[in-house]
Amino acid sequence: MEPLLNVEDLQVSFQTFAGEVAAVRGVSFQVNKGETLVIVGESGGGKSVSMQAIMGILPMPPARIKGGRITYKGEDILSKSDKEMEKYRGKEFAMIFQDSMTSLNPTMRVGRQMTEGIRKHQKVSAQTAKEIAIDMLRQVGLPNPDKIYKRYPHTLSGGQRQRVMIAIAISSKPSLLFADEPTTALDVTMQAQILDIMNQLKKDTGASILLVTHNLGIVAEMADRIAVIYAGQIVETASARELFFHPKHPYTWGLLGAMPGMETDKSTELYSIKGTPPDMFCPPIGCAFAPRCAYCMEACRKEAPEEYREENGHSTRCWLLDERAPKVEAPTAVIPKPLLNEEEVQ
Amino acid sequence: MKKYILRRVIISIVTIWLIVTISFFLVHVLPGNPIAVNSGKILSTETLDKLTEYYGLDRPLSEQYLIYMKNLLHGNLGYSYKYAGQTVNGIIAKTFPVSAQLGLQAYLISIPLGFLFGIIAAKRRGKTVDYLLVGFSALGVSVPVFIVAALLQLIFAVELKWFPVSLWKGFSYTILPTLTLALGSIAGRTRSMRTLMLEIVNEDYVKTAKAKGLSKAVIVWRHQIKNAVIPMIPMMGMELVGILMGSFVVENIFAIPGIGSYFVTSVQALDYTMILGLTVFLGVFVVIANFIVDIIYGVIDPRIRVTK
Amino acid sequence: MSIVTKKDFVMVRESAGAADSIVRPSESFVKSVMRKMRTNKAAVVTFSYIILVTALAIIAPLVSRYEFDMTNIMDGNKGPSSLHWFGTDAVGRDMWTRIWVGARVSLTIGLFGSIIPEILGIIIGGIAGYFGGVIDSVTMRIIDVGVCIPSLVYITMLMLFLGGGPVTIIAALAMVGWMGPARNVRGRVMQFKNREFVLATKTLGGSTGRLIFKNIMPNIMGQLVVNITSGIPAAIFMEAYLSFIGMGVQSPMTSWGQLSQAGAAVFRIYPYQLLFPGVIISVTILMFYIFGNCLRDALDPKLSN
Amino acid sequence: MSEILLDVQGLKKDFRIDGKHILKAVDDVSFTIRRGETLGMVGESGCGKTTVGRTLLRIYEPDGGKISFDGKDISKISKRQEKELTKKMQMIYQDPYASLNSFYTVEDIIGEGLDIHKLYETKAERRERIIELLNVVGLHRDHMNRFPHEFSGGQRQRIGIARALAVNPEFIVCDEAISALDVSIQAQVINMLTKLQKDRNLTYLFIAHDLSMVRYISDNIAVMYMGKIVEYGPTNEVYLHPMHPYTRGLLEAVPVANPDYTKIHKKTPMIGEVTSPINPKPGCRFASRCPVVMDVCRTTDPHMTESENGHKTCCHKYR
Repeated sequence: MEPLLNVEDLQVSFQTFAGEVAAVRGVSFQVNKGETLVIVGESGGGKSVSMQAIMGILPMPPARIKGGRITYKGEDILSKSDKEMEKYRGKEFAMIFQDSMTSLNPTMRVGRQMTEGIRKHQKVSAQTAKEIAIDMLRQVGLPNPDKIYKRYPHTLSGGQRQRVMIAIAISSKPSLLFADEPTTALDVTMQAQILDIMNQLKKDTGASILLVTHNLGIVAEMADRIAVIYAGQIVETASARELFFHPKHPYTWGLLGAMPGMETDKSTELYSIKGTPPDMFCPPIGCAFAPRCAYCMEACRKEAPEEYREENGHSTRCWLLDERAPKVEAPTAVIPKPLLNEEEVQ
Repeated sequence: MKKYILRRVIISIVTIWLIVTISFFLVHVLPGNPIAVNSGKILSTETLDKLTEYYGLDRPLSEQYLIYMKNLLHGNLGYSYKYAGQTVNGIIAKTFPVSAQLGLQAYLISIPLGFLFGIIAAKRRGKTVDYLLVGFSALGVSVPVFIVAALLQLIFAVELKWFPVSLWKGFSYTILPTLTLALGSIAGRTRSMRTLMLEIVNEDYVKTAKAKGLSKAVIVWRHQIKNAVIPMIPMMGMELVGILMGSFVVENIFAIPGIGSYFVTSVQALDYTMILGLTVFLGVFVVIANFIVDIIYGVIDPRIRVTK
Repeated sequence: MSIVTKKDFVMVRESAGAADSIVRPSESFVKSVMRKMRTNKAAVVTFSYIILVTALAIIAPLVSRYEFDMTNIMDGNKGPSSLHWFGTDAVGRDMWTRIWVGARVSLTIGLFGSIIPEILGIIIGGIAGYFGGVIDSVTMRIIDVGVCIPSLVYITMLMLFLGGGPVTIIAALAMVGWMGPARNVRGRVMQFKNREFVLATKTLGGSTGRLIFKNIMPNIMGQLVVNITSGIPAAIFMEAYLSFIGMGVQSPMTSWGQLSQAGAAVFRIYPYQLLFPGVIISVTILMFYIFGNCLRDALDPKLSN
Repeated sequence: MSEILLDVQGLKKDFRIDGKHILKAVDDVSFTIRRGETLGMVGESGCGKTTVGRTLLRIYEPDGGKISFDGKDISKISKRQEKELTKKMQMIYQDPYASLNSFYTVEDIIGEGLDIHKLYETKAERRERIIELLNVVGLHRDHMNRFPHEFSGGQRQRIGIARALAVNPEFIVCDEAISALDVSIQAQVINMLTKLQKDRNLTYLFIAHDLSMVRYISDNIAVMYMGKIVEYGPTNEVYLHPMHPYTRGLLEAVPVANPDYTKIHKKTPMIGEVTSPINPKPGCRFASRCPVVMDVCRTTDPHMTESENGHKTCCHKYR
């Protein structure tokens, strides 16, 4: 089956005063219909940039798409003009941003910010657009939607604003919803509410979600499939259970280990990755993770590893999977225990 | 909002009172008998005494101040020392319409042009048009108004003879002075608008608008321009002061019988009541204009309405 | 073809701290600003111009054959020549000498007319912002009202009271000009005094002096330097304006504004008498203006990298 | 059990807003920390946890209550005593970008505490101390002359730790010290903090909103809601047997990094949102969001009740 969105070898760089920075260095992934793909990684990993490149909302310049192919429903969207893309943005795919404070226009009422997209894509009257908008506000769980409709963004709380962002995004029933760290700016209880709404919407509309986050808890709660990104490259992709229970890449181990489980206490040291992510002005030769990797080999410093694919769709970019490499097991402490067996999952 | 307006009203009233008081006392503690200075003739002691009594200058300063304030509340600014028999009110009534026309014309040209140039420069950033407009605005804010006036006169009046060199006898006489006066504020506005527009392009809400699939033109109009114009509203009061000050020079050079040229001649002639009267009048005018600008700003920017 | 061979698959002993190494060269903020300014052509050109004008203002009158106030009626209104490079005025004074003497006055007014109000603003705004409370509210109310009084009023009154002249102009500029910087500095100080690095010094037991001068001030210095730089052309402009309407520097003392006023009166007959001072004022203001912009860009952390 | 190092009773801190509203940021908060232990303080933004930390370190003057440190009352002390106290009580800040002065070199940032308290005789000694501190936090002496903006977030946070350690404190407030860091870096910093605690017998007040890290590092936990502690007790007690409905909701809201967990536990997110405690009405502050609210909750303030093994909660359900 053709995936809904297919990204192949996407490369994005930024022109800066100090030279060119390669922010995304050959990212490939697919999003299938009705599934949630979560891209997980740390800041500066290139996850937001990839997403904005697909949406076509990267400011260019300074950004430049240097290569790659993006197809949506089989159509090459990178080669489309900005004008043609307007029909996709907001209609086919929509986006929820991280910071709802700055992402809403401060001098425009919530209602207007909603209806302008609705009227553009659904060609309806002002009155109908208003009805749709208020209905959307109700769907995202805002009390008194007709009052919120008339308010300005700064009079709303953070949680309310993020709901408005979601309402705007889903107002034209997109098939693919991008969410860029949608709950990072929120408190845990509010985060739980927002994630709940997103899952509910996915169920109701059958939309696919491409979610970017750094929080592995959110990954576990939302993901059908997961892509781990590091220094502008996807280093590991697998289905959610496969990735959590059988991780292959040392970076993934590090991410998993960094979250203390229920049982760990102070006497056992947390599994951590030493050092800091590479300076993207001069990424290291070879594997970008090598300088921080506890299992670094000569090979890792010489050349970037290929992707090793498995039958079940698990693919990993690491020399450790090479047949010539010594066999290394993931440290047991980092891997969460499955709570269900295969049949129960079905 | 009510509180915001009330606050502005109080500030404006205090300001006006301060302007009047400061000006009054500074003028009245100046050394020398203003009548002697102003008449230009050598007067007999008797006449001088009579005139001093006539103008009330023999009374204590505090009493003079009270009288002045009382007159002021009735809108009476007193008599000129220099132009015998003429009231300051009379001179303002005669000259202000001229200045108002000149200022208004300059204002009406500079607002749309400034915004337009700023938007064009920002949209064509790094292109030739941008460089030209940036160069123009840099020059516009650097070249003093009297040089601009002299150049325009030399080129369009003396050499090309398209417009009259000076005086104020009809619409064609107004064109060069209006242009001179407008140039500085067009340049300043172009610059601010360009900067603001370029800042706003990087705002997240512009990305949101783009993500909604809105067309470029809609994003620029609906999301960028309004947000760029709002912070420029409070500057309009400042600009008014700039135009006012520019008009002193321009009216002088083009020999226009406006309030500015009277002000300059009064200063040069040390006509104290005139200076005081005109200063108070212009000061109050600016304060009221600023008050109106503030209220407009409060109405247009929703963030002010709530926070203040 | 891969360059990796079998023998490359051995674990490497980690070198301590390699993961924490920093590849970029070290550079302080001040150094990086200097580097940006040095590599910016516009900044270099404008700065050279400013140095040149300042040098001429100091040297030219000293080495000139003429005194700036030496009249010679026989030589009145002569155009530029090898004897008088910029010609002479109506009473035969040498324009070249007068322009550079005028430059001394104008540049001095520019410099002090910009620095003094800024310093007043730092002191007043700094105190109001740091200590807050009643001091702050009182200061802010004064400024609220003060900025509403058009500068025109202060300046006219002060000129009448003290008489025209460089000192008066600077005094007038200081009277009007401190309020904007004070408000600005107050805002910055209030913003910085609750920044975590200032709190950190406070929790280390640092004195108020240390907090203000070592922590807060360096952080707002950049902005102040930019303000002063952009204040200089504004002050020069103001001098030219005041002298032009007869409220500024009075003859025989001279300044660029005074020269322009004299030139404007006769410019249809002797255009050079307005041209020389006019061009030099305009170019100088433009150069300061561009230099100020370069400086602001260099100091803007958003534009680095 | 070791002695009590910090004893806070009835701490209050109000802020005035617009001159007439009172924000009761910290309202009658009491807790104790024993030497060498960690108290984790959790709650959502605006609950007053940062204010508690800042009031302890005299960034804010307390409006009421008593703070005893090492047996001495420190709520009312002179400026000089306050300065002495800064050697014993330190803070690690949240934002690794805002917490270091960008005009200082790393050497001067770490050395600032040494300078203030004159903790060295010669320049060479100062240098030595700084190099030693850099080593403690895993940085190299070559880093000494660099400026903060050249470091990554995690490295900056370690510089902040070194700065706090410079004066040899006994007690450190970690104010959201890891919240702004990337996941992998958080673990680094946490490991460093636990190691330092062991080596130097440090006492921590660990303020955070990330419940999993707090659980890992803390011996006791205090849960704050709108300026009050609503639940307080030994970490495992609180996590395994939460009593207050807010604590339960909070714990349930934390996403668990195990994809099977969500499939088993169907959760119902807590409704509503946190508001600031401005002019609070009488009654329990959680009443409007509480799933098990009773009539009494809306009228009367609940009191702290203690059950066995030091587990306390402030809820009418447990009277």
